[in-house]
Amino acid sequence: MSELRLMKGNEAIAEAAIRYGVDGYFGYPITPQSEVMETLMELRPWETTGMVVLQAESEIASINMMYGGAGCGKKVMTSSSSPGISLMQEGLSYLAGAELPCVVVNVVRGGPGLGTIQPAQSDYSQAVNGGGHGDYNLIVLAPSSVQEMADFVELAFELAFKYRNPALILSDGMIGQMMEKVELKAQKDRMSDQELAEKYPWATTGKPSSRERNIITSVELDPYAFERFNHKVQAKYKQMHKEDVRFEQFQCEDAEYLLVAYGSSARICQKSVQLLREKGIKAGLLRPITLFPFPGVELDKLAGQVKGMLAVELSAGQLVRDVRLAVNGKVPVEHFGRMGGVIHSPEEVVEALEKNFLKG
Amino acid sequence: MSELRLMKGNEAIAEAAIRYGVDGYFGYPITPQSEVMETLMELRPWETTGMVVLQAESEIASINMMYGGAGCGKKVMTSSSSPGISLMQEGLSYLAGAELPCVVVNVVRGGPGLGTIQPAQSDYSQAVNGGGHGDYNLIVLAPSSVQEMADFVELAFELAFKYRNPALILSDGMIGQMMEKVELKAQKDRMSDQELAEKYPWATTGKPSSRERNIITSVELDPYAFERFNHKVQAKYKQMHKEDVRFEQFQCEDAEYLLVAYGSSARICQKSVQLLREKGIKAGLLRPITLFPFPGVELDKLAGQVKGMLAVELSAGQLVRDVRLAVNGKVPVEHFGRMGGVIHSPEEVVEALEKNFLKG
Amino acid sequence: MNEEIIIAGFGGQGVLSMGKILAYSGVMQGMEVSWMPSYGPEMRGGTANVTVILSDNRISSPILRKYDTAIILNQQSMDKFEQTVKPGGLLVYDGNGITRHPERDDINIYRVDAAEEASKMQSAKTFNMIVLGGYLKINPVVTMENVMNGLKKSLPERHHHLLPLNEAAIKRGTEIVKEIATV
Amino acid sequence: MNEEIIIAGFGGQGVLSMGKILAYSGVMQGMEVSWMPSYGPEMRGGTANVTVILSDNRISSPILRKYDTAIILNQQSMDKFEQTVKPGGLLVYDGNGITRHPERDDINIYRVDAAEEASKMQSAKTFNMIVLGGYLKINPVVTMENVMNGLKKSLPERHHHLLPLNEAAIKRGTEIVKEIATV
Amino acid sequence: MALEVKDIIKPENLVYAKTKLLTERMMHYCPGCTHGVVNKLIAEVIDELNIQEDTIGVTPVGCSVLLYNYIEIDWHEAAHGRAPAVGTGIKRLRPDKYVFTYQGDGDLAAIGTAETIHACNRGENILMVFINNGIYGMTGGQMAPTTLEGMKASTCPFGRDVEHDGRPLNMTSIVATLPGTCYVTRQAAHTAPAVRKLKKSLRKAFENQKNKKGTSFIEVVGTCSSGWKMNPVQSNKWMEANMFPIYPLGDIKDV
Amino acid sequence: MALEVKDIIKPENLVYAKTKLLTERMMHYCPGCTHGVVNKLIAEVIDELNIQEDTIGVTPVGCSVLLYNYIEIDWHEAAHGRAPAVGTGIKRLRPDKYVFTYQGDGDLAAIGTAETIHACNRGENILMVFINNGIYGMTGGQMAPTTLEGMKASTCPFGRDVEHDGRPLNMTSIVATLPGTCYVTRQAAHTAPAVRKLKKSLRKAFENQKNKKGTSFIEVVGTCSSGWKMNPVQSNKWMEANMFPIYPLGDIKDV
Amino acid sequence: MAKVRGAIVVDTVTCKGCSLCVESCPTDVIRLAAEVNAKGYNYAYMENPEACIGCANCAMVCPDSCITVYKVKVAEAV
Amino acid sequence: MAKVRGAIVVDTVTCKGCSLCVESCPTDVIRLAAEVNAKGYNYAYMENPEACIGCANCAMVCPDSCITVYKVKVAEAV
Ligand SMILES: Cc1ncc(C[n+]2csc(CCOP(=O)(O)OP(=O)(O)O)c2C)c(N)n1
Ligand SMILES: Cc1ncc(C[n+]2csc(CCOP(=O)(O)OP(=O)(O)O)c2C)c(N)n1
Ligand code: SF4
Ligand code: SF4
Ligand code: SF4
Ligand code: SF4
Ligand code: SF4
Ligand code: SF4
Ligand SMILES: [Mg+2]
Ligand SMILES: [Mg+2]
Repeated sequence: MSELRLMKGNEAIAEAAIRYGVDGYFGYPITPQSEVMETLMELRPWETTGMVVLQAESEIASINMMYGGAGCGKKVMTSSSSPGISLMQEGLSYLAGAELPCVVVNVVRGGPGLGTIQPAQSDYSQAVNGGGHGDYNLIVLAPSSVQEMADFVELAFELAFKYRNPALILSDGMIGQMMEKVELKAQKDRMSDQELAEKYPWATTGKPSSRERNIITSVELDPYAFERFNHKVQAKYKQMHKEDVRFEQFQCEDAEYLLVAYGSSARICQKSVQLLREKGIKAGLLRPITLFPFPGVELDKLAGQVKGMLAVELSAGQLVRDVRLAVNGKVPVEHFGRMGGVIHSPEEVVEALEKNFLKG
Repeated sequence: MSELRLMKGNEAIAEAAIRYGVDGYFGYPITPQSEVMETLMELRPWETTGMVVLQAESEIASINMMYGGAGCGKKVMTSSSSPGISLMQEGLSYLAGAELPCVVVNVVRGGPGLGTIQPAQSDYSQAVNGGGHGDYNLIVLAPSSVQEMADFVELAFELAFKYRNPALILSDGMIGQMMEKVELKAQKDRMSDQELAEKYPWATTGKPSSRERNIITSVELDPYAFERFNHKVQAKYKQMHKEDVRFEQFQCEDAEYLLVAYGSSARICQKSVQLLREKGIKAGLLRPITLFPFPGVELDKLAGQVKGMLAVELSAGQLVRDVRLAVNGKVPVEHFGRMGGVIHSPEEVVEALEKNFLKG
Repeated sequence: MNEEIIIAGFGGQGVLSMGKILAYSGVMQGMEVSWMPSYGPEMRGGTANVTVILSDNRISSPILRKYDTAIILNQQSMDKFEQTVKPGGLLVYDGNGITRHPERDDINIYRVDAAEEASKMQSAKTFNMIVLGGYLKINPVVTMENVMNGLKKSLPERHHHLLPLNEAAIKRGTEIVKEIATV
Repeated sequence: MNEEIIIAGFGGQGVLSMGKILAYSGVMQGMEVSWMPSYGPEMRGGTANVTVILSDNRISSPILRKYDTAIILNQQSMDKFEQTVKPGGLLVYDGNGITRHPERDDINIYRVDAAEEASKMQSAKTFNMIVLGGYLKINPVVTMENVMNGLKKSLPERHHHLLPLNEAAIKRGTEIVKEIATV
Repeated sequence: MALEVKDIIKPENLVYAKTKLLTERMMHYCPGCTHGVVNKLIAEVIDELNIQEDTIGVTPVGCSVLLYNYIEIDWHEAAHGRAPAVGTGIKRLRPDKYVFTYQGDGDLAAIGTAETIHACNRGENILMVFINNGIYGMTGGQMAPTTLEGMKASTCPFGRDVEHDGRPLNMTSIVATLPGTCYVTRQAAHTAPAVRKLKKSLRKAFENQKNKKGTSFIEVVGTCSSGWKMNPVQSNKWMEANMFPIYPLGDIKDV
Repeated sequence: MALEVKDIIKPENLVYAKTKLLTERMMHYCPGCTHGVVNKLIAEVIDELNIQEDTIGVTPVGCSVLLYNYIEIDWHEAAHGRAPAVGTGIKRLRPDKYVFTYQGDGDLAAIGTAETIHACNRGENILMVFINNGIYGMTGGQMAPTTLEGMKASTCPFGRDVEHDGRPLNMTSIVATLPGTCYVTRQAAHTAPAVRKLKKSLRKAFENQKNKKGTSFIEVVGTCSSGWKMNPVQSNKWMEANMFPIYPLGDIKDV
Repeated sequence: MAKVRGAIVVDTVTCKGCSLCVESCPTDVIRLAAEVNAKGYNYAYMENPEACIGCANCAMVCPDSCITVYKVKVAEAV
Repeated sequence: MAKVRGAIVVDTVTCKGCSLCVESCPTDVIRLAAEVNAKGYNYAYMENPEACIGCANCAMVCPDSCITVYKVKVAEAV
């Protein structure tokens, strides 16, 4: 039975995780996401669904506990914020290298360094293009509301297991800390160990005589074999781009100018589109929901229609690179962003668009 | 007095560091770069130049020891390989956030995960676009010979101190492990503490009554102040792009097709250019030496001249993104790369170019 | 309907929960709502604030720089937020500890001396509900019925016996709020 | 001049240092050189190999798939590298422990039984120098003078008293190398 | 005739004033926080030893992250848990300086465990100050490695369950076993006598550093009234009753 | 008349053979490496306890990284130093399985210090096997935290200088002080009696796990002939003479 | 016989009203004010100034270094 | 009184010639061969087969599990 509640994005993630039947959560406190673990500890799911919740000694321990749980075929997740996610980069590369599904939440704050605890979107490149070493990508989902914080837990796990690849929910301090109403789904059962063994034949369950031993590993010392592995992984990414790109369009049908923004920035841009339309400027918004796989094809289509695109993000310019790569010079792509925890207003976006495309 | 020697790239780095007057090295063993620290320990520079060499308990400890040393205005460096560099991402973000100059060497091996210890170039995106959290960049230099391994130690420090920004030397297992002849420069003196205090007024030296206290930090809780900081950092990056882009051109004058490659891959491509020219195909090679700042302007110029570009790298396609962004659709940019520790032959590059641009 | 409110005061004055009750009341009334607190260690300093938006439409940014209404509960917050009220907007404040009263002449200013009243009622915890009552009197964005529903939803079950006390405090607030200036 | 050589055998046979001496000899002769070892824990398995390139021109890749010359010192390396010699190229091997001798008929094959000779000379350490002598006899890419200079450069000072012994070993290699097949 | 207060308050009668090494900046800590007391004592000791120009401090990530705003010396703000590594980097390159780190229990005993142990094991010639308030103050009161059995925190709202989370970790007794440490002590800062003792320990630690004796390690058992959800006075009482039995005060090692 | 060898070599006379839990894969270790012996013993114990289907192992980064190629059970290969965290993740989610980690001294006592201490402190109900050969074998013989004073390694080619690098770190005695460990022992594997004892310890550790007693921690003092630059026989002698005094064999804790 | 008299000055702007000084005073000199300062804290003040012996206990435990202490020796008033 | 006779079989393909078995044998049964196997190792073999008592010490210490041990009780040849 679903339920309507007012809650923080961070709380919604925790509630949704329990209801979806997540098996384990490992985490370490950091602002602005500590409510995820706090909510779980308050709700004590180990007494109801059997979900394990453990406070690890660090983010590095968290991500490696994830590696243990995920290798067993369990649905495991962690959450952190920017500096903590940086510490997980080796672990994420290992998870990708061992083809393990799992979900990591980054409630982004402003960097670099210890920086600020206010919202930012400056971890886009890390999330999307390569924080850790080696040729791999995470599946990256960008929620823009508390409802999506809840909903994307399920979506992230579904994609992670479909592709045997870690998924990252790229949120930020605004979405994590704000309360909105959210409809929580009904409780699902966790998967039994038996069902798991059938559905995920790669998982370590203890080796029965009926199968070869399962080995969760990312080592391959033979370069040719390792290159084959890499090709296989790249093929997965191709498939993702075919089958699992998600985005939302807002007033794009007749748009002459396109805002491209995700997450919290996209919420604000929606208002900017309204304001622009009130001024008689035909603006639209494309909001990538999957940042990887990126909706490049869609943007390329829109490039044939619009006169210019403005990538709006709470950073110095990271998303804008993917937008430019997608349209490959077909239309001018400009960037607008605030940094350091400052949130742009809808009006600033309007101004930026006008300045870039309509004046001089 | 300079000296001609036959040595490994890793050894050359160590020798050059001592001769340039580096103050401290902190590191943790990992193949294929352990010779850097081993050479230093063998040479015992603490008895000659006074350089400190310490084996840390981990890469995380290394990068944070760097943070300590660099904050004192000292010339400190570390080296590692891919998984170890992933562990340094938080620390690198802090170093960038505290505007500390230092030099990190990544002798790249194939990933993701533990992967292989054979050479690869699959950490390009991590190095150039954002391994750690927040809007920052490293200065990235890509040596393609043992000589450059030695020479870029100095160059990296000069740039790092010019901009008060960490610099990364992006090498790989091939350059690190191979021996070539190398001309080592004469020994320089290390900077005295007094000279240091004058030249680097930001460094912690113990607070004399003559100045305000120096604080090495990356925290700024006020978003507007932190945004100003971020703008300042972005301005440095702009300046780098104006003043410190470095690249090498090889037979580009009349080139109709351009190979773009760095480091070990660029060596191989040089041979490919010869082979292509022997076949009557006017090929050239642009080798970025600074990967950040990237020689995008130069590529854009060449885009007006050539019919196509092929980015050649030991990865699934990372450098190619920067090439595409630079030419912004003016010419087709294709990618060729081997992965997992496999090194492409010059002939394979020739084939790839022909296949992409000359057949069908 | 679109009402953008900042509530600001000392930590411990119940700023955040007041905002939450208001937001929940909005939910009960079928509105879109957002509640966005100041967060992190700057709260150590002893101040807290929360932005609440109640709207008939999807809400874009929950973080704002200008507000329709500011509910201000100490001097620091007065200094910080008085200028952020939109012209023609509303400022409600508690006079306790205020050394510099609001000076704007382009907004509506009301005062509700809830601290005084709470100590009279011998129930410091009802302070924020008195303020809420005062605000709702001036700007009844939600019905009292929905406020009570919202209150119920945002209080844990074990505190439901306090509902009558809170209701009384809200009522009291509607009674003691006084106009200082209107435009 | 461009000579691309693979030297392969057991770890402990001095494969890497033989390559280094050859490369240093090239440096002494003013050539461009590269030396690229197999590295990492696969060496645990007990095999080692090194690619040496001597050239008049700048060297592109130090890692190759085909070689002008293969110097092969055990059966495993024979299995792995025999087919990598370019047609018309050279294969030099030590017969000790070889169970399957080279079979190619499009390359030049020489044998230098250095292990046997070293044990005769009662100096196992000179094994690799004997092999080197054998190779240089067939393909004198560097002069003996430069080899000795290279040897000096690559040995630490404290081992310089071994130079005469090594020189003798190289000489011995030039004497005992025998042709098996030529094209 | 009774002396008037204004007659007592004269410069010549001054017996205690805020040390000049403390800046004018008002500390951001909650009322009654132990950090404030220890920050002040460090400033006093540096002042008294007259080593201001020769001291470099390292702050952690934790409530004391901004400690650098309060004492008039040079500072490094280290990443969470890494202060011992940062301190090592500083000291190795500036062995002529006094170097100290200042860390909370989350910082030093959770994420920074490896750095703590290895700096102490190498015997880095520095002072490490360890504020054990049994909780993650800065992030809002989560369980720390040192949180007591049954003690409530936001990530153990029903009290620390040792079956689930293990028992409180005693880092100080671990580092005392390491040959690199020369002086390991556990102190408090809640009463005047405790403050006097702690100050003595701090002075001794700086002197050890002068004498190149190795790592000095001072744990201060403290309170976090915000995290503990008690007022400062209650917190001190609770600390005496509950923390001291598990973390008994006194010198553990002094060589 | 003397019995012929071929008359003895008959199935009915078999007293010792490679356990069927070991795969056909030839081990990649250098001749005489302790890893080989311990790998085998673990296989034997799992076989004898008949828990193959219920055991999940965790290999480290170190020479034993490929241990998963040798024993016929399910495996996770962990990142360098993180095996205790990986083991925690497995055990918490599969408390019905036997979980053990296997780590070298670089892995467990350097980069993995925090994970080791916290898994033991939480009392994770797992077995941790710790191969202390005093060196980083896999990467070519660098100094480890456990390298002895004066002992040579590629990053201390003139011998470990305790002034510079600190004294050898005794992780086993540290974890023995933690309340989460139930069984802590130090063993060797160089002689038949040592092997027998070690096997007993391993068996006991798995039984502890069955009885949910907490963390069992078994250090095996071993050799690395490649890193030490001695042959295997010399290595064993050197180990007895030099390692055993610093890392004395025997049970340290058994509750 | 000489008696000791002390006095303290509390910086009421920075005082956070934590009461630790109140607790630490051996002679019960200090109280918290009913009024709050600009930060909203009930600051400390000398309620029984005559009792102060200038021992500085209060100042020593004050986390915010708000207390300055003065002390004089006076002839005992017989 | 029964005497014990043993015998071992060494897998000479996988033997790495480490000599640990040689050292561990109480009755000095084992030696390393002069020849090497395909991996280049001087493998172990029974040099004094009569002396073997089947104690399995050699097998126990063998890192590469190359040794299989057999044992019989035989009547003492008086
Ligand atoms: C890598 C990283 N992880 C987590 C955090 C969040 N964080 C900040 S302070 C802190 C712990 C503070 O507790 P403690 O060290 O005990 O200091 P206290 O605030 O109690 O003085 C944490 C987890 C961070 N800033 N960086
Ligand atoms: C993050 C990271 N750092 C460093 C390494 C390199 N590395 C591989 S194994 C190893 C240490 C091996 O030593 P030990 O743990 O003692 O195991 P041994 O080989 O001696 O059995 C190191 C440093 C790595 N793979 N990953
Ligand atoms: S949260 Fe706790 S530790 Fe932090 S300042 Fe407040 S009382 Fe002190
Ligand atoms: S290097 Fe050392 S630890 Fe590694 S396999 Fe060889 S002997 Fe064993
Ligand atoms: S101890 Fe200091 S801050 Fe606390 S009440 Fe007394 S004077 Fe005020
Ligand atoms: S100086 Fe001593 S007696 Fe006077 S107020 Fe302070 S604590 Fe009390
Ligand atoms: S112990 Fe095993 S590997 Fe070593 S020599 Fe004996 S049989 Fe061979
Ligand atoms: S079984 Fe015993 S006696 Fe026989 S060879 Fe082995 S160790 Fe020697
Ligand atoms: Mg704490
Ligand atoms: Mg080891």
